Amino acid sequence: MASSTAGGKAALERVGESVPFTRRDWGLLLVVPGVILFSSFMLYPIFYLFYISLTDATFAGSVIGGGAELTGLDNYVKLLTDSQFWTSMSVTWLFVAVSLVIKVFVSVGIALLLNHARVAGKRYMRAIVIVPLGFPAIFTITIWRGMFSDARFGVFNVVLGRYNELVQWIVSGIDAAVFFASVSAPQALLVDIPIGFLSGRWEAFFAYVVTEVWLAYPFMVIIIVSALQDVPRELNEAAMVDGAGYLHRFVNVTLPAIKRPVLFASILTGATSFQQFLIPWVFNQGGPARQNELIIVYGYREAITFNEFGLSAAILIIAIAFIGVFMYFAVKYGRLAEGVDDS
Amino acid sequence: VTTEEEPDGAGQDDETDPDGEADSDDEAATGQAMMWVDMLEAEEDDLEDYIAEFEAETGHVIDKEAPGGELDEQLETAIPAGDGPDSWVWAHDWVGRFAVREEPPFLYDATDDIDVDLDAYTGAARDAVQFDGGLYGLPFASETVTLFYNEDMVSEPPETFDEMVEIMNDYHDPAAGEYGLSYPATDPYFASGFLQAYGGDLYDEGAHEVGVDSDEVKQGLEALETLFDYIPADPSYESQIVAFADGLAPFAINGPWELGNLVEEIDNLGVTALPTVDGNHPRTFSGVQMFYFSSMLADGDQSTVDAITDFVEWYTTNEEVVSNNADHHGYIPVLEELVEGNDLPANVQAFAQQVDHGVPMPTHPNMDSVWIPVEEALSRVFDDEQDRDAALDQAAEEIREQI
Amino acid sequence: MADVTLDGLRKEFDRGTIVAVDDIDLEIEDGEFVTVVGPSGCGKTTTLRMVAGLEEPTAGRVLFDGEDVTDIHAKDRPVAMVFQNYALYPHKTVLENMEFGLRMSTDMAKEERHERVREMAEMMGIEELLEDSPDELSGGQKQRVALGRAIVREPEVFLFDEPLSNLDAKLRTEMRAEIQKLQKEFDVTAMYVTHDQEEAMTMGDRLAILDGGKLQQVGEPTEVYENPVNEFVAGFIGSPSMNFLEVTVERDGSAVRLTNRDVGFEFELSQEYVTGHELADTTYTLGVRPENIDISERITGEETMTATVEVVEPIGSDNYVHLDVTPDFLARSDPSIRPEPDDEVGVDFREADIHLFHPETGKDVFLSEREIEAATP
Amino acid sequence: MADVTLDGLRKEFDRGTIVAVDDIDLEIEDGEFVTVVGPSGCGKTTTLRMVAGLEEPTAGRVLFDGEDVTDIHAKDRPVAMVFQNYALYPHKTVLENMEFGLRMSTDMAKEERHERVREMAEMMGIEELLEDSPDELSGGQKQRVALGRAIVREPEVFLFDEPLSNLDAKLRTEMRAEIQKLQKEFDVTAMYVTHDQEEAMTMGDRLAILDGGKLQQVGEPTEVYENPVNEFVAGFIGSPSMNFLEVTVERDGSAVRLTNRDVGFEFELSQEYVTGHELADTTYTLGVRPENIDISERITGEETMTATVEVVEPIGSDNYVHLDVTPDFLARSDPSIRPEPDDEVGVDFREADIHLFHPETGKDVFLSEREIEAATP
Amino acid sequence: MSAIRSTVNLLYGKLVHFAATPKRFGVMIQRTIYDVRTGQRSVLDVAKSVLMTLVGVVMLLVLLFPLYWITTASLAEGTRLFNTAGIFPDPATYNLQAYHWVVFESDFFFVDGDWGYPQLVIGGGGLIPLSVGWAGTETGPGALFNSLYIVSVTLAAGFLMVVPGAYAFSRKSFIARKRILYGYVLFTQIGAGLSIATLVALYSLFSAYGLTNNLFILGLFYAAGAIPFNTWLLKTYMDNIPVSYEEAAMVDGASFLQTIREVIIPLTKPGLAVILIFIWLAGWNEFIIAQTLLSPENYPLSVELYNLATEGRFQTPWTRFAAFANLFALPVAIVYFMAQRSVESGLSFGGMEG
Ligand SMILES: Nc1ncnc2c1ncn2[C@@H]1O[C@H](COP(=O)(O)OP(=O)(O)OP(=O)(O)O)[C@@H](O)[C@H]1O
Ligand SMILES: Nc1ncnc2c1ncn2[C@@H]1O[C@H](COP(=O)(O)OP(=O)(O)OP(=O)(O)O)[C@@H](O)[C@H]1O
Ligand SMILES: [Mg+2]
Ligand SMILES: [Mg+2]
Repeated sequence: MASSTAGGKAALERVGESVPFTRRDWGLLLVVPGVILFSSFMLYPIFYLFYISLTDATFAGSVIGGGAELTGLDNYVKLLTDSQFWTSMSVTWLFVAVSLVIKVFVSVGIALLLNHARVAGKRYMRAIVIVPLGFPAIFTITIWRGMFSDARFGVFNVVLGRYNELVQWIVSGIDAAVFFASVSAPQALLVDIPIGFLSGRWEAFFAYVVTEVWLAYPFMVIIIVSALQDVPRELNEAAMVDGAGYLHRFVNVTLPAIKRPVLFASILTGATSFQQFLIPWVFNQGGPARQNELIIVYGYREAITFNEFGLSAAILIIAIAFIGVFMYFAVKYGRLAEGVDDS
Repeated sequence: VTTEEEPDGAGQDDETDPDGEADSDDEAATGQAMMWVDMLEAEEDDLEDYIAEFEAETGHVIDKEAPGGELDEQLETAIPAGDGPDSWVWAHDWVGRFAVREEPPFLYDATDDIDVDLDAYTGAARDAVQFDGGLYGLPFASETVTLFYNEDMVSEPPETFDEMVEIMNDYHDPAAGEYGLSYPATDPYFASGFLQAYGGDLYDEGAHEVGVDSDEVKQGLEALETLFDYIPADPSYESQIVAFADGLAPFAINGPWELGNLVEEIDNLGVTALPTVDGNHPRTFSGVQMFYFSSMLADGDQSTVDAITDFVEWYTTNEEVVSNNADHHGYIPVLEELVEGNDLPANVQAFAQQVDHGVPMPTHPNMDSVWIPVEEALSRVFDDEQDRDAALDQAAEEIREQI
Repeated sequence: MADVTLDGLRKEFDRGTIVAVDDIDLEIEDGEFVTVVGPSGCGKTTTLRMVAGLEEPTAGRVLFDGEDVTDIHAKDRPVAMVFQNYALYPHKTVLENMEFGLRMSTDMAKEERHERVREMAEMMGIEELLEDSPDELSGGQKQRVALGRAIVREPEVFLFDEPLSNLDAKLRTEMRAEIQKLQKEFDVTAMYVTHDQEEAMTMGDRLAILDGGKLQQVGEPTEVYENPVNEFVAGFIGSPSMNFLEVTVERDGSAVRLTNRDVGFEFELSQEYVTGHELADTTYTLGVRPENIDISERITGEETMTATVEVVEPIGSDNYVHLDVTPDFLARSDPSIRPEPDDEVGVDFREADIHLFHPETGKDVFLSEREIEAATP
Repeated sequence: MADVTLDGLRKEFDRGTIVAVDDIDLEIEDGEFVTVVGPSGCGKTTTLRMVAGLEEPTAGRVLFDGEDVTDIHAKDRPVAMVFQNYALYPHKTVLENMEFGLRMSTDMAKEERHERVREMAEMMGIEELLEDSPDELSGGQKQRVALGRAIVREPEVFLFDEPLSNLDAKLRTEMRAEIQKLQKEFDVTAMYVTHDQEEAMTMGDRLAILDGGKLQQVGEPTEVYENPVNEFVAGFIGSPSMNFLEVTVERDGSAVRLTNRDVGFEFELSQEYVTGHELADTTYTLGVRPENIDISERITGEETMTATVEVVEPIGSDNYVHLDVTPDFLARSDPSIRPEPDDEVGVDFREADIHLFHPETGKDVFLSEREIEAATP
Repeated sequence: MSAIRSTVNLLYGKLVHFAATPKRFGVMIQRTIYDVRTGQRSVLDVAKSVLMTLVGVVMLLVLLFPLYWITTASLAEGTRLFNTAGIFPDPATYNLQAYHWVVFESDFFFVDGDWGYPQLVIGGGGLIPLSVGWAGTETGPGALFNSLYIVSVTLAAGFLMVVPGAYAFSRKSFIARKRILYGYVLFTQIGAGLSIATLVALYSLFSAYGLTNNLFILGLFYAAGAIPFNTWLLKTYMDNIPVSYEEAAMVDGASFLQTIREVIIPLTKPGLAVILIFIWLAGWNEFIIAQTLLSPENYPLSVELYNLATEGRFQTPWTRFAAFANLFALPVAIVYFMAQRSVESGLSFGGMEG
């Protein structure tokens, strides 16, 4: 018995030596099912998409029906010479950058407030402030479209109207008080309503950004709040004893301590912004005049509206590549994969 | 989501049973067909009742489903995959676009399967359901935009453009929140009547020519510009309809789908044809609601083809159905007999008149490239960013580039 | 350089349910090094934080050079503080850490600041570390940087909150000497908190012993060691701890004997002692330090008592002999005396080395009232 | 109850670039208490983990009672381990923590397990804590629970990895005695890792000193203290540390003198010593322990050398006198000897107390080869 | 059963705690007044706190305005969303018709709101000759059940893949570990937009393998998309749990599986709570793919919601849409509500600061 097990073991070891998989590697077995599932539902379609991008597929039917022919890199060449592609790329990056900057400021502000010693009921506020996370994006985005409605009776236009009234009221108050001079509301202070939020290029862009910020802030706030709670109190006190006032303490102690989590959240939400589809699509389908077509919308529209499936696939492959590159650098320089190296 | 009732009540995972083997040995083969719709709730409810009536009469089975979302996108993926419906309901503007599809085809030419005489339908409707000699469906209603007015404010509906302007002048006072007109005037579909009033065509289907920059259209835009001054300062649909619905404007230009809502909000609602411009009737685009025949029928059983064609023929030619639809949903009949007959409800009558003056929306695929440039041109003119000639020239150029 | 006065300082937490610091009066002279010592939770940190301005006193005042600073914000007090876990800014280099205080509290030019930091770093032997970030440093180096950071600002008052407790024994001894040397060199007033009585003993000019938020005794280390005013101080100061034994006063004519029959203890006090102090006929706690206990391996019958050896711990320079008199009764003997466990040995000590603590007040009855007064402010 | 043998145990990390443990041979007898001591990173924890089965040796074997257990999984070895941070399961109560091992490794009924745990808890004085969760406990209580958890399983080998390093000084002393008592009571073989030499000295039957993964010396505490085989051990064991001084061998006829002109040091070896050992004409490191240095406040001219006092640290029972001979040159003197800083004092010591370490090997030349052999297995 | 009971208890406790908020608020005010009276706090000090708290409240109001607005709208079925009278509907018109519509007319619970009652059916096909049928309804269960089915599959598959994977990444070293993990990190964010990007490709693949209109496969698909991010998140969390707990268990004689059950899982709870929510949301909220792959009788809630949004020709039926969405978000809100503490601590990346 003993000898046979020993023999079996030796044989096993011999087999073991021939494959690069040793007893220590059994952890791989725990990972493999996930990798397989992920690959078959995520990676495989990407490869397939890449294949489509090399064909002349025109509409969905030619993809599904198999009527497309390989055309090499034609689609990519076509794409790179299409001005709409460049418009789309630049507006996408602009959208990512602008919304990210605002997101960071807003979220840090909220998080600071919700972590401030003087705010009573912080825990409740923290629970409430992230409520938007619980609603489906299609719902909240549709609401925002309603809020940004071009309609003069849309929420923002009404609010701006109230603002105008307020300005005029104040000015007339001043006018009444300063009776020897006649004062009228300076035009610079008044807003020209209604603003067509969804029909002007920059107005629409602004609306996208606001909505994107609103969608992303809960996640950022949770992460920043957690980070703030981890800032050692002693560091703040050390700075206090060192003679630093609130602002200096914020810059020198708080900010550096939350830098990594903020960076982390920024990378994640930045990558999501890059793939934002619903906001432009629901708001005005990337309009007006395709000026705000974020990259995924562009790809989607090429496929669905213009029946350029091959081209659409090429766009999306490029978008995926961009995200990949973005994540790669983010991971590398943001040290996101820090945990990767230690075991 | 509506499914045919299931004996076991599970309601899942049972698909159309296209051949209906069990039934085939009964008498004259009854078939089963699937139809997709995207309608308002009330419309859908009525349709369901009619289907039940039809099923009871014939023994055919019609599965009606509402896939939701954008119907054309659903079709784009479902038909090539072989999961598409046998028929669907939509306006006629997709006929051209789908008829040109090959490999796989999207539509089914039912010329040989249809028993009704096409002359039973109005000329416009007849044209709408055919493309390049193929018959791709049957029409059951048409729609277009026309003039609504508030009888409390307007005693006599205007016949001419000038009369209308006169009345609007009485009411238009934006500072007090009152306006002359509710009109999503930069939407080409809504604006088409005035733009084409002088005989110009945005897109000439016969000659395959873009007419956006023709002199006639430019002239039409001049009239439209007059109306721009009387509508709330932003031309979006919601802004516009609210002004009329809240009783703050004497006129609205809109379609029959608003009839139901507006009747509830305006006590004395009147509807009439659009007033003449320089003696010309505005030529609004009209849409023809139709049942499409899907390419699914080509591979399917003859019984399925029979089921769907029988139903569509029955539905589109049944006077009771058609006049009921006209009463309840403002559907403008396209059945020659009824249109002639003059016993339509007054409101529908007005729409029918306007359809008469109008032109069917072009169904050619090129039309897809026309809408957005024109809308943007109108917006630029509305915002005083560009004068009308330049705007239309630019739009025409953009369209030609895309085509 | 300032003298620091704590005047009736008191701190309550949670609406008075916790009294962390209870009316402390303490005067620290200019340039003096005072260590504050006491068991965990006795209020040391709280006291220090009130001096730094990080905690607002519930009552009482803090004065620097006679000036009331109680209402002055931490950032405006001329103090520097070294924290238990160093509290180095993790994202700043050593140089930046050290110049931060200067940058905040002075308007020195950058070069000047760097100059100062560099000088200080040289003095502390950390000049090669200036460009490193704190997490590249070892514990001792971190400690040095924290010290340097505090000193470079030339504060008038220097506060330490258990700065060495995270270091290992060797480093601790080293850093202790360094801190003392620096303090003397800069001649700055220092307040040093620790729970380690050995540290407190070796470092301070004076020792302040806290317990339960109350100041127990203030004095020079040897003074406190030799004349603890009460049982708490006696037990707390000194390592290994003082041995305690319940004794009863028995009078036999003019002779007064302290006895504990349970362990066979009997000790006759000399006349001199008896007349010098007032003894009630009650139970006292007798205290005697391990090093004052003589152990004889041969029993002569002359000794105060005999006891059985439990364990002998050799620590090289001495042996700790655990005796079964009370739990933890310990004698410290010469390494040459090495009884085996279970041996019976003789136990002796001199009258001058014993302390007698009152059962209720805990005060040492052998100290005069005057002596106690002087030692407990 | 088992004896434990480490046979040529070796552990490499990162493909051999780090040799954490370097061919260690060690035999621990049944019921023996061996402490493993050494500076941080010397491989103590790694050694212990190999004994526990948590780490696979690169080479060598671990034997329990002569039986090779190297390939046996940790869960099947009859060992219990107390971790540095206690590793109490935070989501389980104290009772559940303590019964966990029993539940896993035996098929005792629930009542029986609880019975056992309750008995153990009573013994350790933690019976009231059984329903508490670990984060409600103080450090000492946690330590007790961790101990209890380990003992209740009645393991044959008991492993401790710096179990006391998170406790404060007082508690540490207390827990030390407790661990020793328990170990004796259960008569279980124990291996105790610490970097604190005092802990190692007082606790173990024997001491194993590690440095750089290599075993330096194994022996009884006093033996190691008195006869360290090399400079490392000499410097590491004993607190305060041994003083070291570079000396040169000077021969003057048959007289041999050790000198260091820089500090005015001159010491003549007796003939006996000179003949007993072989001395090369080179530089040696002379070592002498602080307590073996005699300080005389009056200088007579007879002394080995004179030195200036830097600081005097009174620790109550003794005074530490820092001298300016080398940095950290320390003498431990009677409390009665209290020179002032900057005083010039005489420094003396006995020939028997000095150690001479070879400049290259670091070995004590006064020990015979045989003695060294015996001490370093 | 006990799991259900403890969940209910937890929920109950939370509700009680929540209900007692006004009382705690009162106590806080009383204490403040006491403190001011006894001079422990100055009026200025209190004023500062009140001011800061007010700033917080105002901020919340601004941030949550859209939800508030739409909720008021959902209470005013029968009026237009935009009207000339103002932003909010006239409170006089408030009614619950929209909710009534969702419950009793829409497909939310039952197709066409036709409620019935559950019934155990003995016999029938399948592996187990027992199935839950539905009686008294002509139409059958609605979108909620489809959603729950999808989410169950997603959660089950997700946990089955994510938890062991994260554990292996955190604790084991094996070949290709670094590469796979790196790949996962790269792919954490590609999921969301990717599904839209690959929509048609997906459809054609699914239809080629006959996997369209299959709720189970769809659930798996969502799980697949959630794997990289959640594995990585959980791994980060596990990294901060000292290994010594497992080692202690091992030395205590626990086998691998026992260690997992007794030590790892309980210690990882907050992390598990976080991925529970994320994986849940992955399956619960997605609608684009669901709509493409499923046929109408299998639509989950998210698709129904989307269809509602696009139902009108020129306008959204806002009131019903809002009512539907509010009910739709309710389960997520409940889950989150119960797990809030865990989620907050589970998302604090111990290794992230500095
Ligand atoms: N912010 C606080 N809130 C409530 N109680 C506190 C607070 N800070 C300290 N305490 C309590 O005050 C008492 C004294 O605490 P302090 O930190 O001053 O003790 P310490 O002597 O520094 O102890 P240690 O040696 O453990 O650091 C303790 O009972 C502590 O629990
Ligand atoms: N898993 C590992 N991978 C790589 N190197 C390791 C690992 N574990 C330990 N080492 C290295 O092996 C050496 C010995 O480590 P070990 O933990 O045994 O030291 P130690 O004596 O216990 O130190 P300490 O007193 O700090 O606990 C160190 O240099 C350490 O860096
Ligand atoms: Mg403290
Ligand atoms: Mg270690």
